[in-house]
Amino acid sequence: EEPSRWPLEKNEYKRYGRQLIMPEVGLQGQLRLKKARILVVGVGGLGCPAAAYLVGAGVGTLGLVDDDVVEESNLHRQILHSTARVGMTKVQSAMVALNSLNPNVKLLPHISRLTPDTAISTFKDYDLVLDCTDTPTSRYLISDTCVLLRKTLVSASALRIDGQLMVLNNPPSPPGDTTGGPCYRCVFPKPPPPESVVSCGDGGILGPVVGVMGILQALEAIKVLTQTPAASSVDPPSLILFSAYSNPMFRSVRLRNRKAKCAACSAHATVTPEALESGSLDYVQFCGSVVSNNDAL
Amino acid sequence: EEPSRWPLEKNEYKRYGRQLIMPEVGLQGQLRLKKARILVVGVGGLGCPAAAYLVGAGVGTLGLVDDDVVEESNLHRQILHSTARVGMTKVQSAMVALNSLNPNVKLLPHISRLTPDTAISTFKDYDLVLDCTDTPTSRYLISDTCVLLRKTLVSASALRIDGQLMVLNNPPSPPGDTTGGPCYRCVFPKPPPPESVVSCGDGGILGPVVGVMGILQALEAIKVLTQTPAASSVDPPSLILFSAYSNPMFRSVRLRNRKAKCAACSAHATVTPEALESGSLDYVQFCGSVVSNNDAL
Amino acid sequence: MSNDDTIPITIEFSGGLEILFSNQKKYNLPLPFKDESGEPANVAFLVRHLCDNVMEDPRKELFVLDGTVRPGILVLINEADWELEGEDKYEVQKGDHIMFVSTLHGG
Amino acid sequence: MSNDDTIPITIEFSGGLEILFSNQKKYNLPLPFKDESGEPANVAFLVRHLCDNVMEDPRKELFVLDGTVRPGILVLINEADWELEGEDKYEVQKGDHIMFVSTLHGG
Ligand SMILES: [Zn+2]
Ligand SMILES: [Zn+2]
Repeated sequence: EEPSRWPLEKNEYKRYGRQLIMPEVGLQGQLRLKKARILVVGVGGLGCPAAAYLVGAGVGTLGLVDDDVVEESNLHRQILHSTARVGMTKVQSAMVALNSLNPNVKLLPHISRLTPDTAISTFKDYDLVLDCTDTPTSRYLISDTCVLLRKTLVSASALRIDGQLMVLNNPPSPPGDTTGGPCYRCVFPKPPPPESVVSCGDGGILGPVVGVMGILQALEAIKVLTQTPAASSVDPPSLILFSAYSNPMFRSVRLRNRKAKCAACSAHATVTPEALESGSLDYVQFCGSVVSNNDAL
Repeated sequence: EEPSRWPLEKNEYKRYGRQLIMPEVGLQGQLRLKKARILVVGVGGLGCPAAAYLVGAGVGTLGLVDDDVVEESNLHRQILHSTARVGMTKVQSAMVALNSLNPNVKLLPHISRLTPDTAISTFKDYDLVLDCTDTPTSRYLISDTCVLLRKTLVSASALRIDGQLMVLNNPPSPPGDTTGGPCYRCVFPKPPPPESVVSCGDGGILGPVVGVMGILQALEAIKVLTQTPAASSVDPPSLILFSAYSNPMFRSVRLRNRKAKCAACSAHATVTPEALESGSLDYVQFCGSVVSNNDAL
Repeated sequence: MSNDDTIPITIEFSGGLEILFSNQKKYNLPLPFKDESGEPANVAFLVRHLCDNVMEDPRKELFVLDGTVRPGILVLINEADWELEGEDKYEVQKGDHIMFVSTLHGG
Repeated sequence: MSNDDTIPITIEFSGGLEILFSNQKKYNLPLPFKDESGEPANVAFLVRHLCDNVMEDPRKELFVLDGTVRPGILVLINEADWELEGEDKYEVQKGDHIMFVSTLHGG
C-alpha cells in the first residue's frame, strides 16, 4: 500500500481540528496520539472520564482493565456507564459509550483482575499506563510492572473530597538509571497499615472530585504523548493535591527523585520480571489484607 | 398524598449512597440537591461535563439552553454527544445521554439562543445558573439576568490550554447590597475590544482543559446547593486560573468585592428588568460585533 | 543602569497574553525603582515599561488602551486582584509577583 | 512559656488526616524552639509535639509508627517533599508551612 499523501483521514482533520491548530499538539502531536497505545486500569470514577477524553482526543488504541460489573451506586460518578447497563461488566459498558463517541479508536477489553502473573503480558504492548484503581495492592503492582517494562505511569486517586495525582517513571529510564522519574515505591516505600486505608465505599466520594482527577490523568497522558522527542526537558516530579473545600483547592508540590534504595527502580532493585511472575512478590501480604469492596471509584 | 416516612426513594439511597455518607452532603444535602433547579447555558465543552456530574449527583431539575447542533469537530471535547448524533441539536443529544445516566432527573430543553427579551423568563424558575457559553455578549447578559433575579452564577471559560472559573453573585443579595458577591460586570466593567476576543474555533482547545473547568463548575454548584443555610460564611470571591502547561497548573486568586459603581449590582445600577426586556441594553453593540462561530466549546 | 537602581520582580502573562510577549509566560524583570518623573515605580509605570521595553509585538492596543491596561485584562498583584491593592497606583515592592491575565470567553 | 520561646508555623492536614486532629485542617502553631534535650526544634520533634499536645484522637498509630510518621503519610515542607529537605532532621524555621498528607487509594 502506497503511503497516503495525507497523514490523517479527511474526517480526522475535521474531528480533531480544534487541537490540530494548537502548537502544543499540531499535526505531529496528533499523529503521535494516533500511534499511541494507552492502557487504563480500572474503569470506575477515574477511568471513565480519563478514557472519555483520551478517546475524544484520538489515541490509536485504548485498553481497559477491570473485572467489576456496573452497579447503581457507581452511576453518580462513573459517567460512561448507564442505568440500563447495570449488571454489565464495566469494560463492556465503557466500550459501548466510547465507541459511540469516537469509532476511530481501537478498544481492547481486558475483563479480569490484574494479578502479578498477568501484569507483564497485559502491559507489554502499551506505551503508557493510567492507574485508575482503588487499592494499595494494585497501585504497587501497576507501578512495579511499569518500571520493569519502562512505561510512564499516570497515577491518580480520590476519596471523599480529596484527590491526588502524580506522573511516575517519567522519563521511564531503566532501573538503576537515576535520570528516570521516581516510581510509586520511591514515594511510598512501605504500604500504609491496612487499618488506615479507607475505600470509597466506606468513606464516600463526591463525583466531581474523582472526575477532575480522572480528566487530569487524560491531560497528563496527552502531554506526555504529544511532546516532541527533542524537547526532552521533562517537568520535575510533582504531586497535585486537590481538596474540594479548601482554599486554594489545588496545590502542586515538588516530589523526590528516584530513591537510591528503591526496591523497584534502583540499581538494588529486588522487583524483577522473574520475581513478579513466579509469585514471590506477594502484594496482598505486603500491603496487609485490605479487602477490596469491589467498587472502584 | 401522605408524606413518605423516607425522604428519598429506596433506589436513591443506593444510587447516591457514596455521597450521602459524607458529612459535606448527607441526607439534608441530598434533599437540597433533589429540590434544586439548575440551568446550564451552553451544552458544549463546559456544559457537557458540568451537566453529566450534576445529573449524576441527583439534582432535581436541569435545564439546558443551546441552539447549536452537534458537529464532528465538537466530539473531541463534548463528551455527552456522539458520532451518530451529529446534526441533532446539542440539547436533544445531551438529553439522550443524561437520561440514560440518571432517569430520576427532570430535564428541561430550551432549544434557542438566549436573548435579552427571553433571558428573564428563561431563568426565573431556576435556583442557580452555570455559564458555559462562549462569547462576551452572552456572558454579560447571563450575569445581568442573574443579578436581577438574585441567582448565584458559576461562570467558567476556556481557550487553548487555559481555563478560568468564578462563582459570581454569591451570595446573591439584591442590587445595592454590598454584602452580595461581585458580578461579572464588577470584575469586567468594560468588554474587551472585539479584535482581542479569540473563539475556540479560531484558537483551538484541548479537550481535558475545558473538561476540567466544566467539572469544577459542577463541583462549585454542588457546594453552593448543599451548604446548610446556617453556615452562611460564603468563601471570599476568587478566580481559579488553570494553565495546562504551567507549573503550578492551578492558581487561586482573590477577587474584588462588589464595585461601588457597578452598572448591574450597585445602588446606581442601570441594568433593570425593564431596560433588559425593552431592548435598550444592546449587548451586541456593547461588546462590539464579535460574530459567534456557532461552535461553543 | 546599576542593579541598585532597579527592583527585582516577577511578571507573568496568562490566558494568551504571552503571545504579545514573545510567547514567554514568565519574566524576571529588573524594574527601575523611580519612574520618568522621579516618583517611586508603581503599576502604571510598570505597564508603560512593559509596553515600551519588553513588548515586541506592534499591536500595543491589545495590551494598553487609554493609558492603562485594556478592558478584559485582569491585573493580579501577589495573587490578588489589583483593585484590592490600589490598582495602578500600587507601588511595586521587591519580589512582587505581578500577573496579567486575559479573560477567556470560550466555553 | 513566653512567645519568645516558640516558632510560629502553620500546620496543615490533608487526605483525611484532619479526622485525627479534631477535623481541623489548618493550625497556626507556636512550636517550642528547642526540643526536650535543648536541640533546635526539627520535624521529628514537631511530630512528637503534634502527637502529644495537639492530637486528641487516641489512635496514635494512625499518625506515628516506630518513632516517625507512619507509612502512607507524605510530609511536605513549604510545598516540597521532606526528602528534599532532610526529612525529620530538617530544623523548623519561622513561618514554615508543614503539611501532612495521607495517601489516598480510592479511584
Ligand atoms: Zn522507585
Ligand atoms: Zn456588579
